[in-house]
Amino acid sequence: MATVIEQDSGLTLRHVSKRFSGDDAPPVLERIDLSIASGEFVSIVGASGCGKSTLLRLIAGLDADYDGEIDFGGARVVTTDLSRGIVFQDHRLFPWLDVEQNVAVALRNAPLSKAEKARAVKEHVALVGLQGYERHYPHQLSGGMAQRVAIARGLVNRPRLLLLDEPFGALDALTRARLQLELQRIWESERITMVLVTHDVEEAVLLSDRIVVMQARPGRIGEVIDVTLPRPRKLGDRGVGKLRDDIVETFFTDAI
Amino acid sequence: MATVIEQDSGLTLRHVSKRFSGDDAPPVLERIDLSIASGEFVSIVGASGCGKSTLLRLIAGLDADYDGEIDFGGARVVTTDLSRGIVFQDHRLFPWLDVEQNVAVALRNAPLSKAEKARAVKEHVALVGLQGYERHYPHQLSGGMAQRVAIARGLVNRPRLLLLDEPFGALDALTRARLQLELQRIWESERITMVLVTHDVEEAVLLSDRIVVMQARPGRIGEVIDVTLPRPRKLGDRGVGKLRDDIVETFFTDAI
Amino acid sequence: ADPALVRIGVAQQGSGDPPTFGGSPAATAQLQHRVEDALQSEHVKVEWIFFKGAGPAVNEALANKQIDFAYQGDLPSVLGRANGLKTHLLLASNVRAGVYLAVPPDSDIKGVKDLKGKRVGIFRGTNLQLVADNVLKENGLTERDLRVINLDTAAAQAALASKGVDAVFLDYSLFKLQRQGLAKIVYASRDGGLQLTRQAHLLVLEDYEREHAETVQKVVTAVVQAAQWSSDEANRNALFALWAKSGVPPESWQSEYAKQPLKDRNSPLIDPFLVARYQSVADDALRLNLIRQPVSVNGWFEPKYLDQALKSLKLEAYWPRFDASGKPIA
Amino acid sequence: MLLPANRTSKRAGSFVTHDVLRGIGWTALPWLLPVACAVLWVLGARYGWISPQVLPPPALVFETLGALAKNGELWMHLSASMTRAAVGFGGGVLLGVLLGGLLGLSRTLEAYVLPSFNAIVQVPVLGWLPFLMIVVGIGEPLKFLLIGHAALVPVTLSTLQGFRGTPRGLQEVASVYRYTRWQVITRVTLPSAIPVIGTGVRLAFTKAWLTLVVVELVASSEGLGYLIVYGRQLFQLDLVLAAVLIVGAIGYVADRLLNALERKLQRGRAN
Amino acid sequence: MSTLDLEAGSAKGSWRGVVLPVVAVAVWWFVSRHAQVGHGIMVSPAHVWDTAVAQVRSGALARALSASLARELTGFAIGTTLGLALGALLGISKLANRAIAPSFNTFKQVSLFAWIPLISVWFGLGDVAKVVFLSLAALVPVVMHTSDGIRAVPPHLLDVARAYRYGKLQTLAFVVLPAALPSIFTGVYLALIYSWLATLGAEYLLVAGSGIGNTLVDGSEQFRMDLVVFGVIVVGITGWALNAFARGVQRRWFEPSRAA
Ligand SMILES: Nc1ncnc2c1ncn2[C@@H]1O[C@H](COP(=O)(O)OP(=O)(O)OP(=O)(O)O)[C@@H](O)[C@H]1O
Ligand SMILES: Nc1ncnc2c1ncn2[C@@H]1O[C@H](COP(=O)(O)OP(=O)(O)OP(=O)(O)O)[C@@H](O)[C@H]1O
Ligand SMILES: O=C([O-])O
Ligand SMILES: [Mg+2]
Ligand SMILES: [Mg+2]
Repeated sequence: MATVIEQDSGLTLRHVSKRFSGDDAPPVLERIDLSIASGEFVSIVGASGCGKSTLLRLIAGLDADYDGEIDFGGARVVTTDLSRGIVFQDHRLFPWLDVEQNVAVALRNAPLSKAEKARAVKEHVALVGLQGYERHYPHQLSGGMAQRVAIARGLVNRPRLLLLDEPFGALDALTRARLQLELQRIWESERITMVLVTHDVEEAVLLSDRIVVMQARPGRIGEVIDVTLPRPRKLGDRGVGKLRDDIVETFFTDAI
Repeated sequence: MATVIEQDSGLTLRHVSKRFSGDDAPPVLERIDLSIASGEFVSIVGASGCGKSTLLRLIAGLDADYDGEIDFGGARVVTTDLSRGIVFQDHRLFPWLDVEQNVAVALRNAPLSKAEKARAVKEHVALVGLQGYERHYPHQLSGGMAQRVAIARGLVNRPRLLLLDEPFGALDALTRARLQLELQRIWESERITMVLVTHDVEEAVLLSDRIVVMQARPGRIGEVIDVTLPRPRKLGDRGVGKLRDDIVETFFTDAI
Repeated sequence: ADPALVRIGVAQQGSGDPPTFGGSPAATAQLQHRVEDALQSEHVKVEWIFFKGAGPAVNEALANKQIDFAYQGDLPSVLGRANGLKTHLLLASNVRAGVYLAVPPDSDIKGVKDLKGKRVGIFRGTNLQLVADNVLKENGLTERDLRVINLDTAAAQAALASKGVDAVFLDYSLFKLQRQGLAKIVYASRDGGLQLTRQAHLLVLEDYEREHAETVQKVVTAVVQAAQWSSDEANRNALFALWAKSGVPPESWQSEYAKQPLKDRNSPLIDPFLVARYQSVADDALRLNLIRQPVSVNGWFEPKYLDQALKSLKLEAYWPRFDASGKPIA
Repeated sequence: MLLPANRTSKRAGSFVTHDVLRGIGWTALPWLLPVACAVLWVLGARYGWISPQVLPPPALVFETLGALAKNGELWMHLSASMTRAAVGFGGGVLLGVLLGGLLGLSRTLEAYVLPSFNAIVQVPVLGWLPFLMIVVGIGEPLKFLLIGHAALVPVTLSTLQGFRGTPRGLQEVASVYRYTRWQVITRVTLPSAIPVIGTGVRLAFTKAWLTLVVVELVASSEGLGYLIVYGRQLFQLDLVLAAVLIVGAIGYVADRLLNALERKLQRGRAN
Repeated sequence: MSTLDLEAGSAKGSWRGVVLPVVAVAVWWFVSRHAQVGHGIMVSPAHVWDTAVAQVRSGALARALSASLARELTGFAIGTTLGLALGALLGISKLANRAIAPSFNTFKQVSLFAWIPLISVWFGLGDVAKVVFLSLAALVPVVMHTSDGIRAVPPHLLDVARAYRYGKLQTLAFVVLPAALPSIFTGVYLALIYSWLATLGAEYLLVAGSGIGNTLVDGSEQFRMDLVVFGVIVVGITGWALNAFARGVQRRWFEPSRAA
């Protein structure tokens, strides 16, 4: 099961457009068409404000006020679902819960026993390197630590589709590399479909099967790049660096 | 004046230690000694949670509860001062003010006429690429846009010392590169002393005179690296890439 | 209504715990447990319910049939009758009571005539109001010539003591203030004739009376006994001491009843004087727009229980009767 | 924003008639309850569920209302009450924000004052009356004072809460830009506390309005509260209800105004 | 967000709360001693003390106070419970809000006093009517603060609950409630104050019975300032004690952790 890519459990966006009410500006998203196969790893890159977070919110089912169609696993997306997880750009931890409790938030409705939940939480707190901080409240954490709690929360209930909105933005190179590796490991072993929004093109190249480059005003898909580099890939790899430079040069240097 | 480096207007930290009360963990900062000359550009890199933001808060004068001594411009830092600015890691915009008003926050007590203030605000909104969004409120902005407003706010009143806490964390490569360039330009023309916390070692190499590598638990200075590469530097430069790789390899690969 | 319970509403705040009152045969009956004793053999309990809102609140309770009997003043009962309450007046309880006009000790108001343009406290809707209005009328004034402020008993006293008003029309509670040197009583309406007095009575709901005539008789008889005890000059000091349990000191009762035979004040009789007073209250109320349609007292009084009680107690000739103008009937 | 509304996408079920019907239902919704109450009232009066002396029929109440309006009495009472409410409520809110703000800003002051404040506010209007009548007499100042006192309590407590709840992060921003204490209060603490204070102010208005009635009950010769009391004393509950309707209507309008004001003050916020 | 910290300073600073009352009593003593106001108005602390002793000795105070407190706590509990439910409903459901809120806003503006005739019709002349009366007094602040608190819950936290498929109850219990807690607590706290005030109001306005409100009324009807002052002080102290109780509850259950 884990190795067979089931087409009908993939994600499909057809003509998706979005406009904020009362806004006479151009639409935030315009006619987005995109198909993501089950188990695929897709990254989205694009200028600040081009609509990446908005798109993830639509896919997550957090905002139903759009035109077009979004299907996941053969069914229309109308609301949120435990099979679709999301790591928000801002961490969105509950200020009144400590680290462990914040991670456990994701498991409240999971079909697990209490002990299993506790173990899963413990594992994921460790996964993001926060052992010893289980009893800390959000205001006692550094920016990167809070982001890691959010990542742990996103991963802990193993959704079939995980949407990640710049999850590593606030992390130092070392922590970041470690978490990238963990993410890759989980993706490979569990074949979770992943959609990663990142501003780090190298990260996108390292992790993705395909990279979607979005353009701004209105937000739309500019290019979709297949990353055919063999896996496992590493940060130092020549191919990785080369593709990254190509993409940056083509899409991110107009103004300089 | 702008070109002469006045030693007495630099920043000096002597034996600075910090421990959060009620915490029996190791101190967050331990015996930090650091001198930054007036007009110097220093970057701080280090693992998530190692105490970078805490250190900036102390320098800014936001937290007087520490051991040791911090001097700036020949005087002891006891509280905040308009000559020391800071861009926070989380953007901290006022939710009830729009973009323009949020930038103007920094100028309320500046010795400028109303017209001058309005012009400065306008310029800086443009500087961070947010023309057209002047009337937007924070909840209507993307993550990167909010961060750019915070950068504009930090720059607009031209402090003599500017502390930047991962200001470009949420920005795409293009916007990021553009803002790095702008920052550099402002630094060069106005000789503002800058202390930049970043997790992007390449960024640190590109911009800094010196790079401070911090270590965690307790937070302390591991190494201070002089960056002697000639300016202007560019992202593609071989020297930049090389130094970056060296630093990453030396300090950020222990665990992988 | 629960046949094992008699509920008597009292149009006074009452005082103490449990609350008691003073100044009327009904009060004596309560303090001496006469009604309770009379009904004990039938295992009927008696509940005395005190209404801070005085007469008007009693009317609400009557309308809802939450009480069976009420001790109430003349005007509030007329208001109730005007608005369709079906009641019968059983006996008088505390009649020929006056109102007093009090002013701060250093005031130069010497009498009612000086009130023109002054701030004067009146407790509206109670039987004090009409008497005060009539007093004003006798002096060629109306409420409109003064600045009238609606003040209840407590507020009136405080306002007077603090000189917040220039004068108040009030009852016997003013005597205490006068003794404390906080007020000076400059006028007593009873000196101006019986048309300037207020009356009170015990009434019963028609429905209740129809169903429990025997109980009504027992209650009336008990109160008449209390009236007799209260009318006995030999009991004067004991009576005031008894009423003092309600918090009003004996000295005040002494002042209130000075120069007046107890028999005059505590008579339960439904005589021509009483009927005439009620009719004139009803007429005055209409004239002053306090009610919207004329009220007749015809058929309102139900003297048969009183007569029976007087007969069985052999008291038919105990109290003097008065004619409509207040003159004793020989 | 409220809880998950489970909205379906825009174009799902966009039958025009359906939408129009829904729109009408939505507009009519707020009237459902009052209309139901009115119907109950009419029926209750007709079938005598409650004695008409206690709950007079609606027709009579509106007749009384009309008569009051026609002979001008209504306007006299109205203006008397409005003046008292405005002065007392306005003063109470100002002082409440001031006091709550001071307590919110200074833990020391709080330690000295809050316990006494807590004890003092527990003494009801009716408890203060005997004293205050002696101290300030029974004129308008007494009414202003008591109404102001009623308004003061909720405003003080919610201002205190709002001030305490100001995000520290934002205060630090102000500190960096050397906001004076005054600037921090007016530019950061106050705006961030506005939603909480707003609730307090609306509650204060409710309390002030209630107190008005009690005060006018005890010592007055004009005002809507007096009208209620007078109606009750005359056992004319139609007069009481007429006055109650006006009190309710004014209160409602004022509450809406305060709400709109509050919304204007926190424009831009997400919810 | 932070909970409303009603605790006056730390333990070591709690003496400071006593300063004002002590000063007030001193001033009172001084004035009653030296001012030549009529002695009926300005009673001395000693006189009040004698009255207090008498009231305590005779057991009158205990009876009155326990009667009042029983009413207060019953009414407070009922009013708060209903208030929380109604406030939550108004805060959560747009439909309910639209249907009920305007009527509620009108209702709450009508003086409680005006409802007394109806309350006594429906609930009789006994303690029930009084309890209903003060439940209504407690209800209003709780409803307002609960619904407003809920409506002010940051939408981005609600997104998290939606993402993890929290049911309505779960969202309520685990997101909305904690986020709205400071506001709700203020409402409950105000309810405690108002139900205590209403207890006295009920004892004052409804039929007379046992209670500290009646002690006050007796005092003022009989113009006994010593009794009035004594009543006011008892009422104040009781209120203060209720407050301390609320603080205790807050510290125990609503305390931890949210400094930011
Ligand atoms: N208020 C506080 N109470 C207790 N501990 C705190 C508090 N604030 C920060 N800390 C701790 O101090 C340490 C350093 O935090 P700091 O925010 O300075 O890290 P940082 O280097 O900026 O990390 P990042 O790169 O993730 O932002 C962390 O371990 C954090 O848990
Ligand atoms: N609630 C809103 N009302 C109006 N406009 C909005 C709202 N939310 C987002 N926008 C606009 O939508 C656009 C896209 O926002 P979005 O957050 O999706 O950008 P993004 O691609 O995630 O950017 P970033 O990389 O900076 O996070 C922005 O121009 C923003 O101003
Ligand atoms: O209130 C009276 O019964 O007079
Ligand atoms: Mg985004
Ligand atoms: Mg940090």
